[in-house]
Amino acid sequence: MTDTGYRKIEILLDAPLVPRLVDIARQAGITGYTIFPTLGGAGQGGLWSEDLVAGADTKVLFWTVVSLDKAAALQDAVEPLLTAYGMVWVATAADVLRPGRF
Amino acid sequence: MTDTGYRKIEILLDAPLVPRLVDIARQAGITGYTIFPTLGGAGQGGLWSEDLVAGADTKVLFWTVVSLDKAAALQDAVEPLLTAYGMVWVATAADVLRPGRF
Amino acid sequence: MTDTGYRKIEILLDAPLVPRLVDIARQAGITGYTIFPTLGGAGQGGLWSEDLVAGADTKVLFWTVVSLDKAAALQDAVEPLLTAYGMVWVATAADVLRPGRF
Amino acid sequence: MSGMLAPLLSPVILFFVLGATAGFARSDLAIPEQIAKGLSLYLMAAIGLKGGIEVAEAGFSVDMLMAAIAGLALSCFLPLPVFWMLRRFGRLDRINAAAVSAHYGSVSVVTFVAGVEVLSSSGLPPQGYMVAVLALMETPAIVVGLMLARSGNREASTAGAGLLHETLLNGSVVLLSGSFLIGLIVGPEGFVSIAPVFESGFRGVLCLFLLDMGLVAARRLRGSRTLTARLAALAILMPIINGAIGIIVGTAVGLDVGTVSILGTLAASASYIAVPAAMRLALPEADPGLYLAMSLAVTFPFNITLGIPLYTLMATGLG
Amino acid sequence: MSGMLAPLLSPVILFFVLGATAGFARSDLAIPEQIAKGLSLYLMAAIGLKGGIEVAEAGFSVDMLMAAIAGLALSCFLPLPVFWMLRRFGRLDRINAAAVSAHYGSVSVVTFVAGVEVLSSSGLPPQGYMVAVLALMETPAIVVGLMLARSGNREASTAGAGLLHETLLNGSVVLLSGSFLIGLIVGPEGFVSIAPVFESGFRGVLCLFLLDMGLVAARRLRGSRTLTARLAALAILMPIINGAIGIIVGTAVGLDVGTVSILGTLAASASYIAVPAAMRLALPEADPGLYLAMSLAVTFPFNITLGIPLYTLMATGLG
Amino acid sequence: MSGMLAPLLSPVILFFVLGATAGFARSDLAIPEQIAKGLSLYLMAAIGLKGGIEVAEAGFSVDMLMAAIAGLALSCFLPLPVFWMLRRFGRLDRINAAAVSAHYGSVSVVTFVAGVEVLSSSGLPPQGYMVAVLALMETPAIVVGLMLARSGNREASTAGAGLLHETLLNGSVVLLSGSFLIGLIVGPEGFVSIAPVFESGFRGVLCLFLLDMGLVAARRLRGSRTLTARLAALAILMPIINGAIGIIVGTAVGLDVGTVSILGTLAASASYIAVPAAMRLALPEADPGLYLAMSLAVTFPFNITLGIPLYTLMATGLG
Ligand SMILES: Nc1ncnc2c1ncn2[C@@H]1O[C@H](COP(=O)(O)O)[C@@H](O)[C@H]1O
Ligand SMILES: Nc1ncnc2c1ncn2[C@@H]1O[C@H](COP(=O)(O)O)[C@@H](O)[C@H]1O
Ligand SMILES: Nc1ncnc2c1ncn2[C@@H]1O[C@H](COP(=O)(O)O)[C@@H](O)[C@H]1O
Ligand code: NA
Ligand code: NA
Ligand code: NA
Repeated sequence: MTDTGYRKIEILLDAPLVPRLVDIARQAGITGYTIFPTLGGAGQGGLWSEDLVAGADTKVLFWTVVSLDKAAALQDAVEPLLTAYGMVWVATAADVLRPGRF
Repeated sequence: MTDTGYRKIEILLDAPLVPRLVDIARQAGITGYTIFPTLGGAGQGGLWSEDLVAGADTKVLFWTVVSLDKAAALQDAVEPLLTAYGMVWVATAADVLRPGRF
Repeated sequence: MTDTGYRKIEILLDAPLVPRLVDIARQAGITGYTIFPTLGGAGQGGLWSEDLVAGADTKVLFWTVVSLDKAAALQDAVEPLLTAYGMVWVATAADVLRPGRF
Repeated sequence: MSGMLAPLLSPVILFFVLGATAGFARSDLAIPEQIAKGLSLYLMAAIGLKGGIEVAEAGFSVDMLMAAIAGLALSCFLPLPVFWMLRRFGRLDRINAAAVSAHYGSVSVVTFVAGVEVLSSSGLPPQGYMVAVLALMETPAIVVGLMLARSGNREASTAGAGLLHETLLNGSVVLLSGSFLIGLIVGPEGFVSIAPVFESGFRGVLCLFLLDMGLVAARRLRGSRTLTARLAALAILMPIINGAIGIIVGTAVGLDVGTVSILGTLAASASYIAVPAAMRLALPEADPGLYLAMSLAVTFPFNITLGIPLYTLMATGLG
Repeated sequence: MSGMLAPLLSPVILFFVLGATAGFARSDLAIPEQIAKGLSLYLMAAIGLKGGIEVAEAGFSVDMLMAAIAGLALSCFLPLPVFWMLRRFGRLDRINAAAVSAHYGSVSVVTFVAGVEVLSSSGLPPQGYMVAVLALMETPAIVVGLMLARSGNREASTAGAGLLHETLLNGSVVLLSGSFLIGLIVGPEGFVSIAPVFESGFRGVLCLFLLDMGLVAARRLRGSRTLTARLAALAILMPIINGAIGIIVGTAVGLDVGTVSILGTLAASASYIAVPAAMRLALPEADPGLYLAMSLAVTFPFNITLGIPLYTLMATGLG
Repeated sequence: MSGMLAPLLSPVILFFVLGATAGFARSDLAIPEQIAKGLSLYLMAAIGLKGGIEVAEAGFSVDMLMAAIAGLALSCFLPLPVFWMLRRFGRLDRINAAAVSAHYGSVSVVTFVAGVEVLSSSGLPPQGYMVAVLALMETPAIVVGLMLARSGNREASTAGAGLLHETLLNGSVVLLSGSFLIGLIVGPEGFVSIAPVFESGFRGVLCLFLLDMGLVAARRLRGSRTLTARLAALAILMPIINGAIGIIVGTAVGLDVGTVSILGTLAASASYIAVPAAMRLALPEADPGLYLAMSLAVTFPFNITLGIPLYTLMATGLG
């Protein structure tokens, strides 16, 4: 797999923070993304699982496929917030089709 | 990570189109796949989010782990349809266990 | 993408087996993970789709980002169980931020 | 006409207005997707049962046959003028015009339910067999729409047998007809023990469902990028024309005023569940954002508020 | 026997048939998973409450103790003949035979509910305490099944303490027994204010739930790859044998005909919720596709339609 | 006081206890998330409607205005002593203290509902307009909490206009006020046809919802890593103090005993839906595990069981 210059970036974050992240992504030139649900997990903050009552700490996955330069711009914008927002960031080299779109 | 010759292919598409994609994948020799739900997203077609009423433009993720040759066959079959079907295609190099299965 | 020494490991497995896998992961030094829901899929065991009644063969995705050594430890622990438990294992090279955490 | 508009202040419609208002104001109020799906299945089972029981009581009749034929004919032919208007005034290409016309030839279950509520509370209850007519009217327009898409264009994608199967065994058709049959079999006595759920609960559940429909319609309207002013105007004009045609046909075949009104309402209504899914499969090149915005975000709210009283008025005038 | 079969035309069973038909015809009708889960929780809370209130009214009795002992004994010993039949006629290996036998020793809540409905409408209402017996019968067979899996095979995987905890505090056991206790505490007066939900709504909700069960059973049957004709036949034969044993035991300890019938139904029924989850954990080598197909796709539909009338007939004959 | 504690044996509270017990025992009993969300939307629509209809019957009054002013004032000022206690005795940093104080200034809808149930069954039904007061009290404390976070700390993150919009158009505020308005418009006659769902069904649904609340509260308490003994004690002390303040204010402005009791209950209650979401957005540095554990896992169970009878007793003593 030659690096085609695209990245799939996955950011796990609390549901109420999604609009904030979408704004940040837009400023980094990213307009395409998809949100995935989760069922639960564990980390330093202990175990959690979906509960209705308080959606405040329900996690979702922000999933976006972008070119290298947008990936770098997003990383720069998101990095300072990672700890305060308790987000998990993962980037993977990805092959895309119709590359102009991303 | 040496390229072990496997790909994880993720295709985001509208839920009603899944049976069609499954057929295409079968013709490319792919019989194992998993479907994941999504919560919403944005792209050139604007923002969307799950709504019950019309599942017609609800997106799901078709997720399959395959050998390189099957990946190529799937890409050839899917590429001409990407635009008409509004799909997003992402392929990543992946390590698997029990490689004979894929 | 230079290999930064991290892996994103995704394991597809039956929901009732998750606590077992979490135990195994903990013994491999992994405490952070997230669980994602699925909608259905197909494999050698035929087609399946979520049904309420019996959650016994509902699949979920165990998703964890770890350093190379933890990835190896998890692989060693999980490999002998893969067939009996009917799990699918995928590992991808991944870039992370705040690497100390993983 | 003020009497006709009284239903606008019924809780059912007010919940729709509340949902639409919240949606426009970008409130984060949202009905969970599976709940909404569950409510809509409940509504279909309930109206199916109700229709079946009414027919079990009233027996079969020539009227019933006439209504079925009228409904089938409307579903087959209404797409044609709609297609023409969309091409000519709406400036849509062939594929999109065909996809939209299939929606307007088919019907909306919730519009039907709202219509029955309004008519019953105005003393004009339609016949129970209209549930069966509703089920009959869901699918023919899909086939006609596909034929329109293909006419003069051999390349338009086709789904063939798979689509036919999917359309005929569509969940809402199966549930409506199945519950109708169950109602027919068990009759009024068999219904007693399940009436607390399927009868007493009906209007309350409808309130919650329409709350969600208001939210969804408003979000669709706000989020649509391809809905032009012309198309929005057509999404109000077309139901009026289709409604009028339905009322004329219904009156011509000799149905009573309440039944004619609901036949008009069915003709005027546009599908936003079964047909979009079928079109996404059969005509993937067509824009789902467009046909959903027209049927769900414009025509549905229009019918539910002003349309139904209007069709009732027309039917009363003709009848 | 025609009177016995009359319940087959009740709306509850007809909705099951509708679901099964739609599932076989590959309709896309589907009840959202969480809704179905919600309905099943509701049904368990409702029958728990009902049983508790009936015991609060009737008081404790020797019969109750006898029924509990009979139920426990059945749950412990029924897996043994089942295991033997599966090994011998079903040609299953030890692990799979053990897993399946745990299912048949345990019980199905929905079969119980359907049985109570049928018996009550036939004038043979079982005692309220049978809800507690139902809860008692859910788990012992799991332990017996695991012992069968291990006998002669030291390597079979084991789950140990975790499994015991998981099994005893299984959601359905907790909800059934908890609601039963609440019913006991609040009694008939405390129940009045919640009766519209837990009593009047019961049969209607059961209809919707059985619609889903029909869909799921049909899909399981269609999708199964390991269900042989022999195993399918056993999945009908074993409930008949188990039912007969249950009825003999119940009659022997002196229970009334309605209560004996439901004890037979419990013995005949096979778990498809609690036990599959426990087996997946404790015996991951066993094939879930197989035990779910047998219990859910063959035995459950058989019991719900022909089985219950048959057990009632047997109990009446003996009683 | 034994009469006051009688409601502890109502089915509603017993289901909460069942849920909490199951949660502590690590049972896998769980209400699907979307079902729980659906139940909570139903409860809000139902109490909104009920309040609106009661006001439609009783008409507007000076009392209503006084209660509104009292509620607003409580929501604005209660965060101040709470903040001080959390800083001083709870040893929390500024940001976390501010976030928690916003929760205690705001209100819990389910605590309100449980309070109304208890008071009505004790012959002290509060006025219908208290639903509107409830909606008024949801949001001001959020703004006050943010001001506390910023005071002396320019760096605390801010959300600005977005947050204000999000807070005012928060789903529960919109649904409560919207249903209240619908109740006002349709009045008692318009309510008849939807009463089976929104009135008869109310207590039963509340049982199921509190079952889930018990499960969630127990899991939160078990899973919390940052809840110290001091903070847990404050999570019981603060509602008592806030409740007493609310009762004094309510009595001072001349409300009746039932209405004073519910005002005290509102003052004592802490938000666990709207405020956590707002705080996660506006003060992401604050620990959601902490504020949810305090409000949901300690204060809520305390209020629902011992708190409400206590506030009623205080109000009766003063009144
Ligand atoms: N290494 C990891 N891999 C996958 N998910 C993680 C990882 N670490 C944390 N998470 C997820 O992020 C959430 C918050 O993590 P933490 O901030 O460490 O409590 C956890 O509950 C998990 O869902
Ligand atoms: N770059 C991207 N990364 C992730 N998801 C995307 C991306 N672009 C589009 N999508 C998803 O695909 C859907 C349709 O995209 P579009 O056809 O551009 O409107 C969007 O609503 C997103 O859910
Ligand atoms: N190659 C694959 N890619 C993605 N998912 C797979 C693959 N193979 C199997 N699966 C998933 O794993 C489940 C069990 O597979 P199997 O054990 O082959 O029946 C299937 O139902 C799929 O959801
Ligand atoms: Na129409
Ligand atoms: Na049994
Ligand atoms: Na408060």
